[in-house]
Amino acid sequence: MNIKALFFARIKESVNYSTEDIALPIGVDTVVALKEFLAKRGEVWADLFSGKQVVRVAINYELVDDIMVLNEGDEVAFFPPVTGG
Amino acid sequence: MNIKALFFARIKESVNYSTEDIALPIGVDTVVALKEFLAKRGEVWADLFSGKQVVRVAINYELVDDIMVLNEGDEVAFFPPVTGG
Amino acid sequence: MTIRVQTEDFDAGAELAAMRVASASIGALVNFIGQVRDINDGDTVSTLTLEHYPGMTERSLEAIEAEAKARWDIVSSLIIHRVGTLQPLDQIVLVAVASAHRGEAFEACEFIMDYLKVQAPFWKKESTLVGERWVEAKTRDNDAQVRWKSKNN
Amino acid sequence: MTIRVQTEDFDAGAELAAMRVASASIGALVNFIGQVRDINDGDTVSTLTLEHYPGMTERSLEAIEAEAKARWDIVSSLIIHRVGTLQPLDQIVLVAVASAHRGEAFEACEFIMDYLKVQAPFWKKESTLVGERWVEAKTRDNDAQVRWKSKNN
Repeated sequence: MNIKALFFARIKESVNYSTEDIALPIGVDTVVALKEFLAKRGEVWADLFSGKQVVRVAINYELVDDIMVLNEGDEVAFFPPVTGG
Repeated sequence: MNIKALFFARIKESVNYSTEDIALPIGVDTVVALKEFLAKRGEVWADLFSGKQVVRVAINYELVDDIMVLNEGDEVAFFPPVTGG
Repeated sequence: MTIRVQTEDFDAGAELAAMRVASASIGALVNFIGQVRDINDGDTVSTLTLEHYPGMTERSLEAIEAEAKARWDIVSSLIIHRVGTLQPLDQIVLVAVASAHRGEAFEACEFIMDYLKVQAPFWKKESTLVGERWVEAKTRDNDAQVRWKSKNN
Repeated sequence: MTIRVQTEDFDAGAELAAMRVASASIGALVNFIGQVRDINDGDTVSTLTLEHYPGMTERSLEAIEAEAKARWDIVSSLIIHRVGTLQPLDQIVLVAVASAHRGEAFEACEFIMDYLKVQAPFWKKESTLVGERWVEAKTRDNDAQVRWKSKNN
């Protein structure tokens, strides 16, 4: 399954880019599985995605919980808690 | 005891004037006694001050209850519930 | 803490801008602007005339502002209330509260409006197609004020 | 129901006046103006930079406005939020709600702000004398949103 990942704010600075097209292995089909997959990429990624930090996720512009299922072509955004207003 | 009475809004229109210096008989020394005193002036006054209508009272610019005691020279204002804002 | 009771209109934008830029400790400016509606209780309103009790009005508004300042951590507040004869779409009142954070400004601004509605000596008379009439006080305005008595801050 | 996300400043007075005179059924206009403070968490702030998620930001604000309109009887609403680099005393956000009576306008305006604070994808980075830093989300903003879930209207 192919998704488009977006990173914002502190997370964008940590991973050092804002957009990435990712081909997911079979079995990585939920937000929680995707976070586990990303956490294996190295220290920076493990810090972000292994549960130590609060990382919010939006799929196709909608905030979602970690149990949400992914679909082909989804735009999946990762960002810290928002601070507008 | 001498007081200055002021009337506002609907009450001013009913009694047909806005200000009156009143010399109160001995014994008329509270708001409730003053209302009873005024209610005896005739039908218009009885309608206003015998309890059928809500009449708010301020003494020297402060909203007061009917049990408030009057003092020489007080400015006593009578008005309907306020409707500003 | 500013209070003005006046017949003239006011420039809400200019008032708010002046209040806001007066201090960079202000993060939040909440305000209420009231205007004359064209229909009240089902009848078309042509004019609305506001009477007040000069001398008491200012003291009453000052007391309400002082109470708001005692209850909440606010930087500044402003109350402008018009009197005289107004028409639909005319501004009646501006109540503005500035504070560091929004929670205090929202609460204090609504508190001032709720108390103004039941304590400040203003009376409205409206002219409609069915004649002139005094506007009746609303039960909901009393309810709105009473709820603050049970609130802790 | 208007939403604008922009780098340019806005004229709050002109926006509010246009919204107010659009209908004589409006009796109440409540609004919140947020500005950049010069001190945050004890440090002097020289600039504040707002990043957002284009595409999601507008949808998020539209959903919040729609929810406010479903909950309260309001005539119109407006959200203007700036992005980019701002300085102390710069305006950040304007949220305005117009309704016949003040209760609805106060509640809906605060509701929109409380939801915007925790749902709309904006992030603030401030530049201070001790360097650049991302502004941390506040627990009190979550608390402010959560209380609406138990409120009945």
